[in-house]
Amino acid sequence: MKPLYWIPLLPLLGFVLNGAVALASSSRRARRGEGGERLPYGERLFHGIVGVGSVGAATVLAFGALVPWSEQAFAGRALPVVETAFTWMFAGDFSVAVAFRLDALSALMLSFVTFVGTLIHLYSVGYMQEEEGYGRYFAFLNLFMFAMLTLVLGANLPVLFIGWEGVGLCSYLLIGYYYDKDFAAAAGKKAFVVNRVGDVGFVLGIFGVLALFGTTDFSFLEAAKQQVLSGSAPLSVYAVCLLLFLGACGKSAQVPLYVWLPDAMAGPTPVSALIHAATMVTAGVYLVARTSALFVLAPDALTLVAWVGAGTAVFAASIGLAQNDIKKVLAYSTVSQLGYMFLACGVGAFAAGMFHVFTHSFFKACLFLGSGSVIHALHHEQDMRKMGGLAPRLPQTFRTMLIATLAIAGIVPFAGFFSKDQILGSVAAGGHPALYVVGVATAAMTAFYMFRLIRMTFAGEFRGTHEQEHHLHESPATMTVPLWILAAGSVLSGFIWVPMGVSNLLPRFLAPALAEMPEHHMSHGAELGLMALSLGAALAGIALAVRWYTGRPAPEHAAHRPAEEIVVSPAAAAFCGKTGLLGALVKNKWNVDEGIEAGVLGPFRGIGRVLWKGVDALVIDGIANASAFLVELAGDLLRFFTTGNVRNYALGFTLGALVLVAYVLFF
Amino acid sequence: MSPATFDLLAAIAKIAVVWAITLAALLPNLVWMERRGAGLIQDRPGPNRVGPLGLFQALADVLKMFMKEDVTPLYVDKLLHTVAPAILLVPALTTFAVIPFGSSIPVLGREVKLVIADVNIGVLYVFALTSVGVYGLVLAGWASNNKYSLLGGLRSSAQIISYELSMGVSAVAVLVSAGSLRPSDVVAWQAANVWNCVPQVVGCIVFIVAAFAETNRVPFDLPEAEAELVAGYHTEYSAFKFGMFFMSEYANMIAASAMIVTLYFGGWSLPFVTFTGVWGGLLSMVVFWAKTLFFICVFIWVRWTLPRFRYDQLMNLGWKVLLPLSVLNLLVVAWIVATKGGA
Amino acid sequence: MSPLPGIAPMSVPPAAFLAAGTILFVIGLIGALLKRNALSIFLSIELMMNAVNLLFLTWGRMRGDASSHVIVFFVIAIAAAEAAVGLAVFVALFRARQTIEVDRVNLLKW
Amino acid sequence: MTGDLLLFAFSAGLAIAFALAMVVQKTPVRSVLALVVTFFGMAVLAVMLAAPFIAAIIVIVYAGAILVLFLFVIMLLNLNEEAREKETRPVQRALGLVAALALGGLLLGVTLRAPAPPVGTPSAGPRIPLLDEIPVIGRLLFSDYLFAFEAVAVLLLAAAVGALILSKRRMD
Repeated sequence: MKPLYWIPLLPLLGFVLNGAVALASSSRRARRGEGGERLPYGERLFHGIVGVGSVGAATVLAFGALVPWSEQAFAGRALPVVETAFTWMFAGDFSVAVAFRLDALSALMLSFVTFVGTLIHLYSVGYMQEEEGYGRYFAFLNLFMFAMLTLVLGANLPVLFIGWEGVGLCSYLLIGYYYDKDFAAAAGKKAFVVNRVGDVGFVLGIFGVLALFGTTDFSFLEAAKQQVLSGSAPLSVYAVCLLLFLGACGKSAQVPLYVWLPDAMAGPTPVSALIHAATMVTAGVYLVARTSALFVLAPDALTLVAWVGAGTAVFAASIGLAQNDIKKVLAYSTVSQLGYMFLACGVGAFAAGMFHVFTHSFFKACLFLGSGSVIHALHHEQDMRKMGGLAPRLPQTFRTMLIATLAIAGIVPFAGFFSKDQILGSVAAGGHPALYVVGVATAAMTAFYMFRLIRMTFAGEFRGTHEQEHHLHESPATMTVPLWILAAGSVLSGFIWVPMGVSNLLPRFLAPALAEMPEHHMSHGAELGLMALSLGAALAGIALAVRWYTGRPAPEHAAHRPAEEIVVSPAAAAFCGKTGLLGALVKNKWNVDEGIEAGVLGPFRGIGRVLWKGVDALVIDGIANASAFLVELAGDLLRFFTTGNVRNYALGFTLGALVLVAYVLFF
Repeated sequence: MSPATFDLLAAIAKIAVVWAITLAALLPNLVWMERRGAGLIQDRPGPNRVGPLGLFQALADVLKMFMKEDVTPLYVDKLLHTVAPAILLVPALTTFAVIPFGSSIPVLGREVKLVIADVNIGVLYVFALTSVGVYGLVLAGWASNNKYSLLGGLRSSAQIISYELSMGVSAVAVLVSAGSLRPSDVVAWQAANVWNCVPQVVGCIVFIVAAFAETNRVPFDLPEAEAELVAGYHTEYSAFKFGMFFMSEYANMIAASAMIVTLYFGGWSLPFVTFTGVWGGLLSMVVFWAKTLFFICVFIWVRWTLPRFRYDQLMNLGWKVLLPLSVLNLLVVAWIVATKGGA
Repeated sequence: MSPLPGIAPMSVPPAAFLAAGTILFVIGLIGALLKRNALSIFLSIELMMNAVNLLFLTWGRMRGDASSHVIVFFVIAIAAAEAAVGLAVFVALFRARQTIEVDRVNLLKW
Repeated sequence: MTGDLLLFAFSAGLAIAFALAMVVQKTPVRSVLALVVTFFGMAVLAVMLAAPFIAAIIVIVYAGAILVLFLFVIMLLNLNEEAREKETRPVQRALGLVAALALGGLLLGVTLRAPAPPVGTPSAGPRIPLLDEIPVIGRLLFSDYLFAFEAVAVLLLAAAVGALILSKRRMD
């Protein structure tokens, strides 16, 4: 078995190769004044092979490492494997090694990160082939895989943080992939800045862990399990947990730091699928699950996690109800599902949270890739009001997306049903009725907006232009094959944890890596009842969506009218009108961006203005100018010593030496 | 006899031997050799009137030099004009002080090493003298108050400084492999191991080429290029002073040959032969002077075979070919010595 | 023929060497202060440096310390660098002003 | 004993006399030559101070390279005589002479008063004794003084480049 560090190293190698070739190629094209068209076939082939190959090889390595390990784990004999590459830094008795750790949690993450990552790389080969920045895209995507794998495999918080910041950087780079478009550049910046807010918390949290346990290695979790704190730590566990959770909120787009994720859809769709749905955004959940031993020491912090999660879930779902951009719907759906995961963690069901991370990665990636396929077919049309009736034209896309939608809506026996049911079951069993109600309501909303998406996109008649209709085509195999694989995953991945003791693979596997929580057992009857309840909610949502969004007949002259004027569902519009202010707020995404602008950024601008005009211009510049003036004055007086005659200087030099020697000799 | 007196007497005797060989035997006959050699190469008789085969030609030339009127031009710097030839000649002759011209001879129960001063910085001493010799040329050129002479002086100073560098660097490689700056150690190392011209063939070639340049011999005789500079730095010299220039050229040639032999061709040693006893010592002297004579012949042969370099070619050869080659040679030698753990 | 130099006691009092070095230094200093030709000033400075070298060697000999030789080695190396740059400056100066009299080169003043 | 004293007197006297000649001499070429002789005298003094290697270096580098370079430049610029015009700064001249002599007196005081280690016991010093100079210097250069050695190497390279740039006729 190769050492673990080869797994992240391979994509890094891919990044270097792809980056070098892309750089050389783009500068050559810039010199020749070319640009705008697709790359020559040879270069595309190179980038495709290196990009997919490096990640694929990493996947093979990863499964080569984790399959034997998992076999051991199920046999109950596996201990976490920690491999130290080298010592990164040390000071006194503090030292940080670049070390990688394979345990149940990282094995689970590793499995779907590499698997989904490879599929999405493969998908990108087809999706991005018209792009001029093909090489740059694959370079960044490989770099992302490197960072994500470092994050997942890191054996201590600083190494995890490298990956954490690395994925943030790649996210920024890929959101701003269309950097010549203002909205994409702005979205990238927004993601970066909002993430920084969370990262401040994370960094302080790392320091807090260091202060509490004297180490940042994950061995501190063992200490935390035995509640061995290093005596008089100035920071409470609560504070540390809250700081870490702030970091998780930033990365995993929880209220109030979720605002960057919907905007992040400005990037290419496979990026949205990989980074902003399947892998990176789940890093926050991973962090909380990873440090679960710490969180259970601070129950109040956990409660906060639960409420933030539940609030995010319902809040984002409500926004998703009224979005018309296909990717935006999925984005809010992602935020909402991430809320579910935090909800699970918050009630102590870390395994359930990770289960949802796992299943979600499949169906959400499938959904995003499916939407990408639609967008690809429609030449970058993302507004669902201009779609419709695509089912017969894009049969593969339609079927796979339908499967994934059923999964996310929580219909038995698709994966989402099991994971969502685990979460809701844990919430109910843990005795949080309010949270449970929120969860079920969110499930109903999820089912509604997802089927709204399906109906608006695939049902009814086509509402786009005739030209678009003319060019409609199913996507190439490099795109549909990943879709089908992911759809299969959306069906199958739920069976690793089927309630009522049918299948217990996942919790048994994860148990050693997570904190132990007191288990609440429910009778099978209660469990079945709860299942029926959530299933019923989902079915109700689906039914409403199917009733409202028939899509037939298409509005008059839909092809020639701007999207804003197309009303796909008169019934929905009428309902929205009746709800009045609430409906308007939902439509405007609760005006959160505007609120932040007025409530946070405005005051900061004011403070900045005061600091600029008052402190900087007057005081600091004043000091600088005054000292400059003094120096100038002194120079004006002293410059007459500069006679311009070298011999004068030599004489002065000699006299000075004379004085010095005389001083040494006589005093 | 006290050791000090013995040492003194031995030193005087050695000086006498060396000067007898170089000044009395080699120097005058070299002129004859050169001119006869030129004749041979150019398919003409050469000097054949004075004595048998023209052997006394050198004597006649020397007499002529002494007898002619010593003309000192009007506007020269008299002091420097007079001193310059001496400055050139003295270093050429004193070089032999550190060159081992034989193994050793037992005298009165003691081994007398056949080298005048067996100092531990011998090689540096040679380089010091070579660098001082430049003054002779430069001053002769400057003191003559003649633009051709000045140009000759300028050229010689630039040329000698340039080539001394590659000469020094290739010699350093020899010193590194021998592990000493003492010429007798270098010879002893070669006698014990292998002549340096075999493993350090690059350095050897560089050194020989640079030695040609240092002695201002064709193809590096630009300082006195007759075609352009009349006669360069010695245009304004005549009679005895000119004779000194003449002598110093040949003395330099002998010294350079002796250095080449010492550093690269085993000095007085011969492969598979050990020199012991009085006769062995004398035989080693013969070997040394035979080798030296061979290189003198090479000097003469080259002079009458090759054309002169152009000035830019000269500089290019020195800085862009010889210097990098010698540095490369030094690096390789140093690397080998370092990996072998010291000589 | 003196034996290999090194451990033998000094037969000439070191003070004589020190005095000689200092006198040479002062002569160089006088030259540097009084000469007007930049080249001559430069020559005088070379003399001063070498006089200091002599002092170093004397003290090193008195202490039996080879570090002084290393320092002198460095001084000589630096003198070589200085000479190369200094002479290049003079050549450039001469090209610009047709003189290297330091009294005539005084543009750089208040 | 007396032989050494005589040798010292001769070479020191030679060095000082020609140093004076160097200062007094008006012709730059003769100044340079006088300095060459001075350096030879100093090289002999260095040999007497058990530094034959340094002596050889002084001759090779100072006399053989640096001063030849001086000569070269003098010839290149054709500097024959120092200008015979009157001293424009008599005060400066007088003051300089006085200051230099005063500094010389003081320095003599300093050097002669400096606490000297006992003469004749050179191995009493804390460092490596001067048994064989060249290996000792070599070892010191590549151990204790390695950084300085590398720095000097860089300095020489910089000087070479600088001289090249300075003496180019035009900057292009």
